[in-house]
Amino acid sequence: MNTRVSSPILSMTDVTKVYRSGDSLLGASGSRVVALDRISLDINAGEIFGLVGESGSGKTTASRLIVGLETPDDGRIRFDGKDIVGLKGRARREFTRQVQVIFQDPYQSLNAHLSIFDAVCEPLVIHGIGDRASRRTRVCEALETAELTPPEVYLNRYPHQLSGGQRQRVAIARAMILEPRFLIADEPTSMLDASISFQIFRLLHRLRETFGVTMLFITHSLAAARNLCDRVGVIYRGRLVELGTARETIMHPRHPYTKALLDAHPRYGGSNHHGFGTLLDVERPRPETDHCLFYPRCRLAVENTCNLQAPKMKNLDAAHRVSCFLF
Amino acid sequence: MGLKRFIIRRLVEIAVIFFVIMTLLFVLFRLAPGDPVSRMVDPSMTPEDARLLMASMGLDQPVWTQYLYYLKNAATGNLGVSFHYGEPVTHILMNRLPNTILLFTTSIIISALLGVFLGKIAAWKRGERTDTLMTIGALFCHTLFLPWLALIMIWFFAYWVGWFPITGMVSPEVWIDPDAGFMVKALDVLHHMALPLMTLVLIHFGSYLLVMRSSMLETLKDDYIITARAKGLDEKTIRDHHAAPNAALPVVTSVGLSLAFSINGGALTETVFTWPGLGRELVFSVSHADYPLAQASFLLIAIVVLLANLVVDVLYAYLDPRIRY
Amino acid sequence: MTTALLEVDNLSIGYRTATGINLAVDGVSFQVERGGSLGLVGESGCGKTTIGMGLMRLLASNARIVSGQALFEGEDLTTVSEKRMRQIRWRRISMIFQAAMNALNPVHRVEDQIAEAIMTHEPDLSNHAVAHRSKSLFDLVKIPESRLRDYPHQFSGGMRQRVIIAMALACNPSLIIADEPTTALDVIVQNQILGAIGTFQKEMNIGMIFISHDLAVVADVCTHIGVMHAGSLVEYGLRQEVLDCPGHPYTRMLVGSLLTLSDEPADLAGLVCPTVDNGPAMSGGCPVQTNCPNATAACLRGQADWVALSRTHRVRCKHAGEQS
Amino acid sequence: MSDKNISSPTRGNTSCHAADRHRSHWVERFLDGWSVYRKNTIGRIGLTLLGLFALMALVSFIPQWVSPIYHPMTGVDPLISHSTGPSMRHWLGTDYIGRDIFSQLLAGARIAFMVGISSALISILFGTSIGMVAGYAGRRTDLVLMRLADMIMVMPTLLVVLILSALFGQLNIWVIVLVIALFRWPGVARVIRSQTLSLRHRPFIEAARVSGASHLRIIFRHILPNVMPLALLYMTFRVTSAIIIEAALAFLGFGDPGTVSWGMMLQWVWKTGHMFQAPYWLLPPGICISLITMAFYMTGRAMDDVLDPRLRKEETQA
Repeated sequence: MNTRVSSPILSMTDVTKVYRSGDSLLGASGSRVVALDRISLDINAGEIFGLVGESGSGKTTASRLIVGLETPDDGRIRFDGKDIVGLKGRARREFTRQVQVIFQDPYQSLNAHLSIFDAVCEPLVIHGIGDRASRRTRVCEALETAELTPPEVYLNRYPHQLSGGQRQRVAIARAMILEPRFLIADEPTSMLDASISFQIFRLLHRLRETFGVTMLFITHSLAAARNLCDRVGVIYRGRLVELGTARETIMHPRHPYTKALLDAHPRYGGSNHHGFGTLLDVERPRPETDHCLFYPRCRLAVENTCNLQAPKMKNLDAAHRVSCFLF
Repeated sequence: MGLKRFIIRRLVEIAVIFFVIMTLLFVLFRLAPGDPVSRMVDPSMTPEDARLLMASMGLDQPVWTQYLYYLKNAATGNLGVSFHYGEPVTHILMNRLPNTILLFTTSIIISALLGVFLGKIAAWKRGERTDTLMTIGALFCHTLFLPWLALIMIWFFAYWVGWFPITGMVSPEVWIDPDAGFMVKALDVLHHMALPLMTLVLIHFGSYLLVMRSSMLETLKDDYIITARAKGLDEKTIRDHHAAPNAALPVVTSVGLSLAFSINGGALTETVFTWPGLGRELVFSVSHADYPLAQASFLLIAIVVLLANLVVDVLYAYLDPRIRY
Repeated sequence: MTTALLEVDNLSIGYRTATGINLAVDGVSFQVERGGSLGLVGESGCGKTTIGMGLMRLLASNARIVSGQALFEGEDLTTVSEKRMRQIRWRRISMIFQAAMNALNPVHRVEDQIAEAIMTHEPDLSNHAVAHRSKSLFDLVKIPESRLRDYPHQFSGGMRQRVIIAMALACNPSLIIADEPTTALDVIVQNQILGAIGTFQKEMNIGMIFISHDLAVVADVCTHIGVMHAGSLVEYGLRQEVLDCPGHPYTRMLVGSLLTLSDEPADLAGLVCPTVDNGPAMSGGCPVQTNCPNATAACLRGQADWVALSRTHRVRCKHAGEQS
Repeated sequence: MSDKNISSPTRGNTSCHAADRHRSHWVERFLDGWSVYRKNTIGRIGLTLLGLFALMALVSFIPQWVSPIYHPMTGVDPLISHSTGPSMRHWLGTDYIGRDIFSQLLAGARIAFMVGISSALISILFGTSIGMVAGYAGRRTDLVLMRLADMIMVMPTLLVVLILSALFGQLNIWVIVLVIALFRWPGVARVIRSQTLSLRHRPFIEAARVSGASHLRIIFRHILPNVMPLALLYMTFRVTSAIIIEAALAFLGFGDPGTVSWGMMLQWVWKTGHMFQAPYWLLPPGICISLITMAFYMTGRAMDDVLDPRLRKEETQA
């Protein structure tokens, strides 16, 4: 099923993003936070790529960079082979038709003052697509795509009249109305109850099957990534530590951090220790020099190696890559 | 960043703001209709004195040079000579400054403390009679028109009942009396201060009460209040030890934000009660076309407000452990 | 059965609204053994938090216990005096709050907040003894003593949760109510916190009610599971029983939507999953009825009675007997 | 209107439909808010008082139309040359040169509304646009605008107007209105800015940006409707401060000499030394100023109570 081999639709090369805080008119004395550190990855057309990481790991930053809500400090992002950093005017509008985002919080992703019709229709208005009648048809179609049926019921409602799951579906309809080729789902279910999350996963899965839309699925849940994604990348404090097919990476992880994540994953019935045990009880101090970011917490760390330089990505096989000195 | 660095940075900012205000004043001064020389030089001076004064202010020079003179003079504390008093304005104002600070700080501290205390009780008794009475009372006092209240206070307490002197800050007979000790003099000042102070407190405590009340109601919804209850603490401890300190923080902010408003009120109060402060001097000088005095008192008041703001910020940082500049 | 630490019987809690009393908790019964742990699972708004607050008598002012009793060490928590209740709070029953919550007062040092709890209930203790106890509590939850003098905002989310756990253990309670203690924490930290809670609970033989929306988490730490829906307990039993052979359609749905890690991904497209995304059930009937794939006309008429599936496992569904 | 009719999807004219729906959304929100507001005692008192004052302002033209001796400024009663108490001829008495206090009081209501509302409108306009621009643009723009706001905010407006009249002589009432407005926007701007800041990174704004919406579209279609209620709320507070500043200025003798405001009346009673002798002259203008500020303030507070739960609801649903 997952044998689509194609050229990357999106590729990030050495993308770095640093946030600075505390700017002021009288001398800047802020701190620097490296949100993304030389991230390189390719996402192939038609796949669902999962980016897995804890909060603050930079996974959301990655999505914001791709859609142009932020600009990277270094590195290149290419969509369809074309550089998309700093796109302006016409080129940017053309790009925005092809890439859309579904945000985490359905309670805040809709303007309380716009009806569902206006919210879903807005992209058409912005891009000047269709006349009033055809827009209405397209909005209805989009709502149906998001499994909000019958769509007419929803058109004149306002967000506060809908449940969280319904709002998230409206957000999906809004994102799909331009028929994008690439969809970013940024933790679309972390605010929703379990059964509704499940339905949203199923909807995303169906969108890929039906429309062939490529997806970047951002999540903190290994289980969600395992069940929805074709390939996953694991990100830790802004660096990509492991990359491979969902099955290999999650079921047979290599990087100590991925193993720690798997150790921590709740498993009912049995004990939750699967015995990788890669996490230290007491953290080591953070080295001054460039180092493997997981070094302070890593039981397997090699002194004088891991604390002195950052590991590079190594290919384990054609599909599986890991950034660790142990390999 | 340490508190010391924060204060230094703020002082630099204050200096910058002050510089901007000075420059604006200068620009307005030049823009205003009429002859700038006549505005700075007392017409009753002898021609010789007037020429000397003009030279010292650079008024016979081109605009840019005048501006530089103006800055230099301001830096050395030379802001001209008052027409009315015939003295350098800095002398006069340095005399007035302590009076203003005395009335201003006392009134702010008393009204903030009163507001916090009553607001706490009002919020705690939310919806009860006490709360309703306090809220409406606070709203009422807060919206009274200050000069009018001052007149009514004088009319009632000074004229009708006769408890307090009508105007001024001191009674000459007390201060001339060589036998009067410090206590007697202090009591005399207090006696004079009672009415203006009461007026200011009446006007200001209401808004602090309302801020404290709503902030306290907000705080009571906070999670750590549930923790405190779950810990089995009694209600009084929860109110005074857990809710009130947090709820009082916005009051500090509100004191800072209302400083400009308070100084307006201060000027009005000083004028009505003829309290010899900066505000009264400003009003007085404007109505007597004494521009050097008006300008200097305005600048001095601006400095007082800016510094008071800094004090409030530092106080806030001291009270809220989450803020360490 | 009489050895239970806490016995809740037919507890109902209602909120006053403009239209009358709105039951948030409707006739809930369960027991917690000394040293046992009960997980209450349900989706947001199902009344699970209200139960915890109700047992502590910390309900919002517009809510009150309508009926039922909660026998805790021989005392009925629903009727004891407010004064007695204050003594019970924290000394006998303490709470662990949601990690994302501001459960610690931001303007006091954590040391003082822990000491306050101890001193309220053991006023005779010397300052020295209190300080000593605080230190040993910090040792227990593996935070360096030096951090006792810090303010809450200086701790990370996981550390703050450890402080709250330390505080919950301060007076050696016999029951702990943990309300979503790991929500909003990252997986690794969540795992550590769950481990810590589980260890203390077992070692100190403390009874625990663990409230969570996440079945996977509850399954990790609890010996018993109670499933709640719309204010009612719909299934109650030992962990294995509830997870391995769920009797109630709602529980089946919850278990079914639990994504697991396995070599083959779940068949997302194939799995049938009843929607629970819609409005409230009709009054009077089974609370699940509008979303239930098995609902019949009978389900509209009044709530089902309990059906015992085993000695420890019971389900509240009219069709419970019909399923295998 | 057609809002409830959600089950009739086949409406002929969608454009007209969209317009209807849009209006009815705001109407609905208004009615919604009104139904909460009506239950608020403070709000009801405030609105009633405002109604009374509005009535006063409206009828203020009548006395001078009845007889020129009732003209608030120039109408001197030929029979009276000093301050007299209330009588049938002069309901509230006359001032020291025989002008009718009651008609002055009515005229004062007109001036108060005029000063308050026009100055509040201007400062809200400034404050809202500057606040939105600062909050949305961020970075340097924000920093510069907010420093400017801070600077103006610490300036005591009354004293600024005083120093201006020291320079420029007596100020026209409209100049006073403008100056008050120019010095009272920073508070509004700060509030609107922080609201905009909290909106700026809301997903619905970012979704619009991702869809390629222009900055103007985002500001007007997405941010403005969300900050509007707050701006309206602040308007009531600005009205009160404008009225107070104008009155204080007039009281000190620096008002527009061509207008009869309540502050002016107080100045006359104070400066002519009638305050101990003529309570009928001292009390009405002071009560009026206090009451009208109280009325606006109460209206604002009640609006705050209406808006607050809703704003908070939107906040806490996260």
